[in-house]
Amino acid sequence: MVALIPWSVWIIFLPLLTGIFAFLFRGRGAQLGIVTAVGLLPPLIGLTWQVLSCGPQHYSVGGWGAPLGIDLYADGLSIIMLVMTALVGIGTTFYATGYYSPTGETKEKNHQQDPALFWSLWLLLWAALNCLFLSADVFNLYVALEFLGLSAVALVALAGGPSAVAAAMRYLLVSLLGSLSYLLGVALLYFAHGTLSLGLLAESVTSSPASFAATTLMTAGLVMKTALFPLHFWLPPAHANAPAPVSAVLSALVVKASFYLLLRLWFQVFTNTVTPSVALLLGILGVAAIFWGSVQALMAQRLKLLVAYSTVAQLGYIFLVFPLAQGKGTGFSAWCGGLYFILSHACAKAAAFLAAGTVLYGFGHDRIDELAGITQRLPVTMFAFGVAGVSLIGLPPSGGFIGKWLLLNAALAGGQWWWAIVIIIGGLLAAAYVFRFFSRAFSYVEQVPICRDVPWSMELTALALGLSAMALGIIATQPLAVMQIGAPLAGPVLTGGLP
Amino acid sequence: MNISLLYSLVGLALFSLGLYGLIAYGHLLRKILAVNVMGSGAFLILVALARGWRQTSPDPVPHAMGLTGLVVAVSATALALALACRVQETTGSTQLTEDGSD
Amino acid sequence: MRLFSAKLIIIVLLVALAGLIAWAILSLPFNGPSLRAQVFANIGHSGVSNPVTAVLLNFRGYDTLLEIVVLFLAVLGAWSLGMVQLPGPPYPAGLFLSALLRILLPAMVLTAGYLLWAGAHAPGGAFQAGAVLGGAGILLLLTEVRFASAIVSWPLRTLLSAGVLVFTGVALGSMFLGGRLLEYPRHWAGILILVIETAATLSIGVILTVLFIGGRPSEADRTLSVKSTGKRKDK
Amino acid sequence: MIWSQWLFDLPLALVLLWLAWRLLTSADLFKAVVLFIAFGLLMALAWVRLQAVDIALAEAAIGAGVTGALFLSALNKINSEQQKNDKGQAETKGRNL
Repeated sequence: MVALIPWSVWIIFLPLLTGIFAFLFRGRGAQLGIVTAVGLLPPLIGLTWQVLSCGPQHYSVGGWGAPLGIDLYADGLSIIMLVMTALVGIGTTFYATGYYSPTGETKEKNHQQDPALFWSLWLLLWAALNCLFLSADVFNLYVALEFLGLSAVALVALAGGPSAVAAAMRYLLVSLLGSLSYLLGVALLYFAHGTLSLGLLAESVTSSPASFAATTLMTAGLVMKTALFPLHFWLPPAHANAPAPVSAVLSALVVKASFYLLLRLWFQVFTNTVTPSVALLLGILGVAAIFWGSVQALMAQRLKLLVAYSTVAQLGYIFLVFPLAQGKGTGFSAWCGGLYFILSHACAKAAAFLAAGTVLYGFGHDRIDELAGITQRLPVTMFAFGVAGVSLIGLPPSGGFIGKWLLLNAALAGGQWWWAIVIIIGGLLAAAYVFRFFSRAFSYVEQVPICRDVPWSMELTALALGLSAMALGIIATQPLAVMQIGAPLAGPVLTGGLP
Repeated sequence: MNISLLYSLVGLALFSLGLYGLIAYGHLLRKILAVNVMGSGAFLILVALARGWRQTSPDPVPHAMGLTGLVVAVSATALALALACRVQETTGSTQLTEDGSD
Repeated sequence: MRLFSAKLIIIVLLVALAGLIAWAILSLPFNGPSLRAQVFANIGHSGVSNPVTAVLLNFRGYDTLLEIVVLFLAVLGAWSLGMVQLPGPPYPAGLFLSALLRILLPAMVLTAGYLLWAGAHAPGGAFQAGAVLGGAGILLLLTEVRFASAIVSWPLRTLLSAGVLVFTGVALGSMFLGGRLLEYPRHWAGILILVIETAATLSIGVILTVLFIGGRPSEADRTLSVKSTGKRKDK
Repeated sequence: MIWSQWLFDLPLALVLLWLAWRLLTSADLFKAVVLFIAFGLLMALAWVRLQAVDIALAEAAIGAGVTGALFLSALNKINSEQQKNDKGQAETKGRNL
């Protein structure tokens, strides 16, 4: 009986409904947020259990079935992304209950941000993410991308202020450009193959001019939305100027959504059209992103900007999956490494952004040079930032370490040692920008800056997310087992001697 | 040359023109106009090809997709215009500065 | 000089991209595979006879549901930019204009109603009808200040979200009745589609009108609304 | 079929392209918006030619009508704001002098 419940429908519609209710019943946003966070757990557990016990799940909306209707589809990859969304989402929700608390002094500092609109937009964004991760139809995915894009832009704009509004504007234009490029690719695929279903396209796409053009258009659009160097220019201002909970969600989840779609298309649909040279190009751009993002993070004057540039750098690593998967017998390892990296980066980056947001909330600014000694005021938050930093650098025993380790092994076993050098140097650069901030924050000063009261929910959620990034380094077997279900690549997981 | 091919190539030209306008011009209103032209081009390709090279009645699925796209486009345009007005109100400029990072 | 070369690079890249796409279009199969046959084979069960409406509200109804959410999001986005003070109407209705409006507005509402009704068997449907309704709303905003201030607070919020809520309600309701999500009970499909489209038309009309304001109407203007209750356009 | 193409479709296609080009390049933004509305109306004709009457109706109402109105109102706001700014700048300049 439990096996028959359409859990995926609930995973999409619960946040959709609560998002609209948050708009209708102003002032109930926080409660609706918590209802969503808690209420999503049973369907998520149910769906994960279904996928674990019976393999990938299909659901035909309207009962028509592909290709006439739209199918929902959940495999290991979807589950990983949904669980990641839920982890960060639950954290962000509890953080926001403090950040937007009506009793706090939020009004004076947080401009004129409207909590009701925040809750409505955030829950709808959550619904958009879940929609995207569960859809198996390329046009439905276009609508989901627009759904996600518009809610993300609105959330950035919510911060008010000249830089946030300008960042939102730029973000919207980039997002539209990316979606339209993707849409044209969808059109070409449809006219060449007569279907919009991912599964049917996977069977029919051969290397033809139409599928080659579709690959180019869709990859370009999605790469733009994922902010791969040199198309990253819109990300730092948008992520750095958004309200704290929004920054966390944008960096941890929203950019991963378009990357997820890229993974699906490249490894399931475009297997016959992508060439090693294009994969190599994405890898090289990834390397450039790692260096450029890290250097910019090293030079950033503001903490949130530092964290945002760190996202540019870390997104570079996940693009290494494409060239690494081309190696002989290393494909599955690269796949797992990339997914593990995405998962742990989500937790670590959300923790880092939430902690940075707490600093901004407490001290009223986030200029790194003036943050000496803040650890004396916000020890829990700084500890959370530290734990997140360990995962971002990729030190054991963090999730970031496992991700990098798998990528490293894939590089070495596939005879592509040059990527391994990049991964190691990237880790050193991350250490440099993380410690640059720590040397300020942990220094002892007599005159500690004044800090206003910070709700406990804000401090603890950042810590919890940081610790989950750590926990991912300890319980690696379960996520890896989930990643195997329905994976488009097969092969050993090259753990390189680690248990 | 038939009607389906003619209009799909016009759509392609509109898409490219819009893309060029979006990149080349600074004024936000112009950029938003360019995105709209780009979108019209994409929908035109979609619907022109749906007519098929010589079918008697066109395929309704791309029509539905085009209609959906049109509505999404008007939503995005409305949000973009509201943002553009707000950008001009807060920064006093109708363009985005090259480096908006700080 | 530098600017010139940058433009040149953009143009070269664009021409290459356009060439690639043109090549793809020209190489498409002459009468390629499509879903056309499937749509016409199943249209008898869809509850409507206009194939586009059948695709939009039945076969691919899930897309349309999300699309109405996107439209709704545009309002949330515009509102998150803060309050706007409603300016007076730029063209206050004089004698001639108000006489014209008295004819034009009911005609537009009628057109919207017709388009909505016709959508089941002929070109038309919720989006076209909603757009005409939105046009009527914008005309009212341009000429009648009290209308603008009348549309704040909860009735407005309900109207804005009615389309999504009714659509979601039907989608989930059909699931509870033993089908799948959006699997309308066979004989009810036509009626349910009309219900969804009616709610969607209202919502789209109001959403487009509100988007024209460009921001959240300031609540301070609400005092004016008492005077102009019968003037809501959706009646 | 062929004669109608040369008489109708080809000119329509060329005018669409010309309008798109003009609306992107014309120096006056108000003119650009008006051209955009004309572009939307002609697009509606193109949809009719492609037997997509549903989209033609939507384009006429949404594409040309509502979007055009949105553009005009945004242009109006931006212009009036700019005038305010210019006036403010002129005043401060006057004071400096």
